[in-house]
Amino acid sequence: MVGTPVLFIAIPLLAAFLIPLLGMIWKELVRIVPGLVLTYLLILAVNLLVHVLAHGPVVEVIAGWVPPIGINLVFSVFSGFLVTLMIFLGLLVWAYSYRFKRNVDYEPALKYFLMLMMLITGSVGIVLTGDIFNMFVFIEITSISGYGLTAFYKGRDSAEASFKYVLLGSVASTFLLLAIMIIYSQLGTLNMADIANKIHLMNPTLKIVSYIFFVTALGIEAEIFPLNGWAPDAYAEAPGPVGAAFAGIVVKASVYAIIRYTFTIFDLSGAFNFLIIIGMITLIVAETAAIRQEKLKRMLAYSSIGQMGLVLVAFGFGTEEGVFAALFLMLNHAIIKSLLFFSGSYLVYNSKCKYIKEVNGMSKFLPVTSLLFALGAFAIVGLPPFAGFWSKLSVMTAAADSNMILIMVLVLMVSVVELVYYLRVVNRIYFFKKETAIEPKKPTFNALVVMIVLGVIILAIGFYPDVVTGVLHKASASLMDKSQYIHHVLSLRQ
Amino acid sequence: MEMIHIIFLIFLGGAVLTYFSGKISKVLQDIFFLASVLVPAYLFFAYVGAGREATLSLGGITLIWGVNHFSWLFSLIVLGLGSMAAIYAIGYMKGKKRKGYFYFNFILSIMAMMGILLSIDLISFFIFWEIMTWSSYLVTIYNGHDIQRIGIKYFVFSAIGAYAMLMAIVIVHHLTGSFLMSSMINFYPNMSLSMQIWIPVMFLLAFGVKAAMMPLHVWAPDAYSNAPMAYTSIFSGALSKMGIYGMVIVLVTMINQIPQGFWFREVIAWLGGITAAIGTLWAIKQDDAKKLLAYSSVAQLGYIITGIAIGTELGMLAGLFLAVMHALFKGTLFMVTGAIEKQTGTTNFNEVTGLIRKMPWTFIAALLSIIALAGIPPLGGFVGKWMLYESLITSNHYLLVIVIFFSSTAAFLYCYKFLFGFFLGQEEKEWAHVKEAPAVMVVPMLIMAVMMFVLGTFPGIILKPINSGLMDLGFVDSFKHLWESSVILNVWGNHVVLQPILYWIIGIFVFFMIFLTWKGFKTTRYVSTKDISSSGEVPADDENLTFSVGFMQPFMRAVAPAMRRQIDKYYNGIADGLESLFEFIRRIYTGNGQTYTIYVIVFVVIVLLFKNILF
Amino acid sequence: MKKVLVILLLATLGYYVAGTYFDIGFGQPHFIKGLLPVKDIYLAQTVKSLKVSNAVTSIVVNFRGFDTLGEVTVLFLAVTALGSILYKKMNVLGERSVLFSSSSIVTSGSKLLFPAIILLGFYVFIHGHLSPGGGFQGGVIIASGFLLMLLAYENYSVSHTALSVVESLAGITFAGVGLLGFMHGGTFLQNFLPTGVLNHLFSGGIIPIIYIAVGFKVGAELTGVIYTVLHEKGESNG
Amino acid sequence: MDNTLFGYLNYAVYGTAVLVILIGLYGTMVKKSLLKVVIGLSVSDSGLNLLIVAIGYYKGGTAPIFSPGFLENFKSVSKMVDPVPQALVLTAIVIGFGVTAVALALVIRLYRHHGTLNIDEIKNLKW
Repeated sequence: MVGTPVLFIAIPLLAAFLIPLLGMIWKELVRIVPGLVLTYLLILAVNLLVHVLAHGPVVEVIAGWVPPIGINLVFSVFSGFLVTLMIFLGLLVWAYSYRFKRNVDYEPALKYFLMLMMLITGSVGIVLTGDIFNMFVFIEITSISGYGLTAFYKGRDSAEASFKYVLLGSVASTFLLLAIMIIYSQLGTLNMADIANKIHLMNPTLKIVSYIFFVTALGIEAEIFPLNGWAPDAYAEAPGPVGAAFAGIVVKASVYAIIRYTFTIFDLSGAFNFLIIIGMITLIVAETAAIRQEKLKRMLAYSSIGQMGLVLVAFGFGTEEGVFAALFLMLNHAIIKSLLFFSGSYLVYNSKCKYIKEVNGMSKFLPVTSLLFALGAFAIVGLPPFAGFWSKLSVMTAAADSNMILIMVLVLMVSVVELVYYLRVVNRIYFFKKETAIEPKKPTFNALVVMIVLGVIILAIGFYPDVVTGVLHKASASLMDKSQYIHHVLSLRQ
Repeated sequence: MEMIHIIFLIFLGGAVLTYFSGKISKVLQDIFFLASVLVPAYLFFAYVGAGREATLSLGGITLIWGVNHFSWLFSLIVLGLGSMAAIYAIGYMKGKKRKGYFYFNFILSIMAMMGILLSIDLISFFIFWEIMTWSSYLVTIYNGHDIQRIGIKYFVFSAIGAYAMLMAIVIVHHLTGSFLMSSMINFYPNMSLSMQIWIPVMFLLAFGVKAAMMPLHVWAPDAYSNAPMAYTSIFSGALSKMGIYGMVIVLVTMINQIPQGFWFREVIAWLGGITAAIGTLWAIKQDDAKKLLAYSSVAQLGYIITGIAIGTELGMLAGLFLAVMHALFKGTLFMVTGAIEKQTGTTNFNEVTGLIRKMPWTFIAALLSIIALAGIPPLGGFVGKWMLYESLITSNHYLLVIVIFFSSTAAFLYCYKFLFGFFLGQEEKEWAHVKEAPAVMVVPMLIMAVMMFVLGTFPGIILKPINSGLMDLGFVDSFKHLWESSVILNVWGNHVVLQPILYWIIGIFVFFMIFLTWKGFKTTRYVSTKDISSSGEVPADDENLTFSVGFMQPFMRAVAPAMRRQIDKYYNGIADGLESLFEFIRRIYTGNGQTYTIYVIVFVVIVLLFKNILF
Repeated sequence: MKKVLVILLLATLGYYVAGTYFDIGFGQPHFIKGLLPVKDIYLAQTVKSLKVSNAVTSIVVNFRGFDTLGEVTVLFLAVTALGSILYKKMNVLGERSVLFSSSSIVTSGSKLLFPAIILLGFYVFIHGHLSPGGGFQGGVIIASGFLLMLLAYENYSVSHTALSVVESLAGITFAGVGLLGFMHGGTFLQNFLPTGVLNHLFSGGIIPIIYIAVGFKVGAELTGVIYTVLHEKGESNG
Repeated sequence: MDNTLFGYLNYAVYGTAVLVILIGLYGTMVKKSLLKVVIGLSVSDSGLNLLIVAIGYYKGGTAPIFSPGFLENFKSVSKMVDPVPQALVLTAIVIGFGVTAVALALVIRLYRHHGTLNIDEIKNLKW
């Protein structure tokens, strides 16, 4: 027995409802239990992933009703890989934020860890679910946790950031529901595989309109360019680990959703080029906006947005190579950007405004953190022999094989921009004199361990990419094989 | 596991060990550092031969390393100069901060250069190319001076070049389905014309940046002068040769194969010539030895580029021979500068003078390398330059000859400035305490100086490997005695030597010089700089009357119009323009949530309006 | 200017959205012919296997019960987020700002109505599987009863601990019943109780249990929301 | 589409729902007061819910409840309105409530912090 996908949702929910009660027994439990849950889920995810790699996707039905009647969860190699990645990152975020701020009261701590756990659960749900309305519910779970976490700190402008997020999030859910209802009114089903099976019967205009609404709604969460106004603010104002969770978990889930719609559910041929266009615009605008930022976390946020644009571009090639490259990018981005957020948070820990110039000369006070930040910066701009290089190489190879010369030129030009602003920050950390009187804060032990683990992973992937490429190849093959997905879901019998 | 694997492992492990052993003991760190450069060098020359290939499979791509005669030639430069610079660095870095950081990047640079030379496939070529870039970048910003400008400029140029190369590599992979260099070369004649032109251009962009070719050279003076001198000697001496290495490969295996190649070669040769002229002019203007040598490096690389781009056998021979010589003499000169910096704390000609009696061995090394640089027989530089002129004239590039000749003559001016500014001239009291640099720094310089002399007299030592290297590349098909095409060389038994007649001329000249010096010594009187009066005015104490102040004013005035337009300024203009554009883009995010909502609606409406085109 | 732009944009958007839905058609079968919409299966199975008379309830709690679990979580998270956003360090709850106190008619009338409202709420969610209504509706009614009391009595207080215990227990019941089904029948939220007879109170298997839990949970959560917001002291620049 | 009264109703119901959504969006995008913005969100939610429920409606349909009299009359099943949109709208309402509650809490925080409800003055985070 390797466990089933539904436990990824049920266990955290049960724990979420239990935690307030447990907190009444011993206050420390509210911090510990989410970690235990995430550890359990990680073990489960790895087990399942190994099982799925050997035996093909696991489809789980809920409430005993087979698809398309009931809701189902699909743990294929593709979704399983993402789930494992997300839970792993979630565990790291939890470990990092354990005692991130020492003086946080019991109540906020309870709420913080609850919302963090639900943020992860919601994202996992988005990836696992096989039902478009269920996905909407999980998106809302993720969003509301996101709103709460963004506004977690008092005294800053976090409420403002969170309000923008709420505003755009509501618009997103409006469009999402409009799109879902168009699909439902035509096909009479909400199951993804069933829809994918029948989508060719739909009136093309309705199909296109609903696809547009889907992309708009999910694009708001996935930070596509004109829709991502909330993202820099939310990243910058949320607690440091939450920024990492946004970049590494939430956005991944939303991108997954867009990809699932584009690759599996809809059969629009123009959708791939559309992804390339919006991804390219996102990449260019975000990376160029990042270079002029004055605040560290805002810069990281824009960089993260840009990377997601690149992921969309890579998916937009529509080839298996492109998917592989995109997945590799997602993996690297999740790991590296988390490291950058983690170490960056400590570099500007006690500063009020988190200006980039406040990292000047921090290497003397926080040598390990600075080194890891530099490692992350080198890795994310794709310098060999760090992890980012291999994903960049695979993106380029995929682009060349799709004959997208212009895309390659643009992506590489943007990479130069990215290089410049990351190097500027690293130079500041190492070679500038400290200007402000802000006291640097030493990272806590668990935070240090988390950062070092991430650094080691970056080096490991960089020096030996084969540790992940095997899984990634299988995952991309599993995404490309649409009929297999439909078959696996719909062949279940009562 | 092949020897090449072991070599790379020693480099890598050595770099890490060196870095961390600094926490335990400084001496241990030095030992580790030396070992991790010298041991692989020994292993390479002792055990690695042509034909053996080492492979490593990473991420579904097979990386293949092996050595041929051509890369062996450049390995000689890298490892030879690298070992010398490593020994020198022990002395140079003594007592400096961030020692581990410097050593780490030094070793990685050597490793990366070796990796580039040994790469048979394009991916490992690119990987090592990038490692070389960032490790040299990290050393460039070592002293933290103006790094946001100098360091970033270097990295941006390198990155643009490297990304162009990456594009070429993946396009080649798309066309041939393989990352092997040989399959690219074999497929090249079958490509479409535009690809036949674009792929070499993209490669040359990368190589041109590293070789400081004309419009791409602006990073070089700053980066060369900013890095610690122990590193600059390999930076300018060996690292820039990686650009030359790549250029030769591209020129020989690709551009020579197509009829349009002629124009390619002309353009590159001219760019090389212009680089040489510009570099020389700017070098004369400098008051800082580091800057002077940096510009001089740019100029010398210009000669080399011209030589290899001419395309005749003699030109190629001249270019490669000059490349080896440049590594020797420019490496030595940077070491000399480093020694002076170490002992006096400055490298400004206007401050340091009269060190000849304080640092005699350094002076001898400087003298020999200056002679080599200026191309005066019997040192190696002469042979190279002679062959270059000869090849240019025989291939009817008369205008180019004039340019090269002009810059090489003008180069005497800065050579003189370097020699006179530091070593000759009056002794200042300020430098009375200066001592000779430690032996660990002097010995490498002297070894290299002797090498220059040996190579000048027996150029065959290098010419023969060049010949077989070019044969491996397919530039010459059988063992031709390339040197026979030059009138300056003579075959003497098994050796290739300089024409003996030259030695007679030199001998008479040297005798005459010694005679004059001897005569001069008798009447020499040592006075301070201030011991002069001009038009009855006695100079004040704070007046700087060092020889090199205002050096060559009339000449500089004459060439001023040519130097007014700095390419640097154009690049800065582009960068500033881009930054303001980016600032404008940033303003899209107005900070008002309602505006963002409007963006969403605008997005939806636009997509809806164009839905028939998009889908 | 901005307004005109927005109106133009919205008009275009409206044109497309309305056009799309006009294409779908109102009040007539709009499913593509030849497909079996899931609603037919739902309607058939509601009676056949679940013995639940309210089809909406059977969909909400059983067929799409997973959505409802998520929905309950959303509510739970909203309360959590609310508490986190409005959390203040020193005094957890501020003084209520009261403009004028209620008259005795209001207070005694509210007291009179309160049990009735609560009772109605209970009725609505207990009979969720038989008649229109259900856990959410019942919960809201209960919360409105508490709202009435809070409005009438300026110092009426609800135990925060009690609310959170109810909330948690109800949530645990929902998830726990789901997991019991998982242990019992192999799938999450699977019915493992006898379904009984259609239109009887004790029918529908686990559906009433879940709906009662949802009712308690929604009631507690909404009351919590009201209570937190009411006690938010209006100090500016805090 | 037939030209009966019902044909016009077709336009009327969907049209109203879409109009309500648009009015809500207009409020969100143009009104300066934060409260009005939140109200706008709420209004557009309502319009959306109306739209969803309207999709499930069939001409002359009955509530999807099998009350005792209905039991054997299986013909009536086909007369029932679609229960799925109703179930979905229940979820949508609850989620809308949650979002509105969070939004209002944020408005309270913002008012506490800035002392104003004007959205143009709350622009500390930009560029």
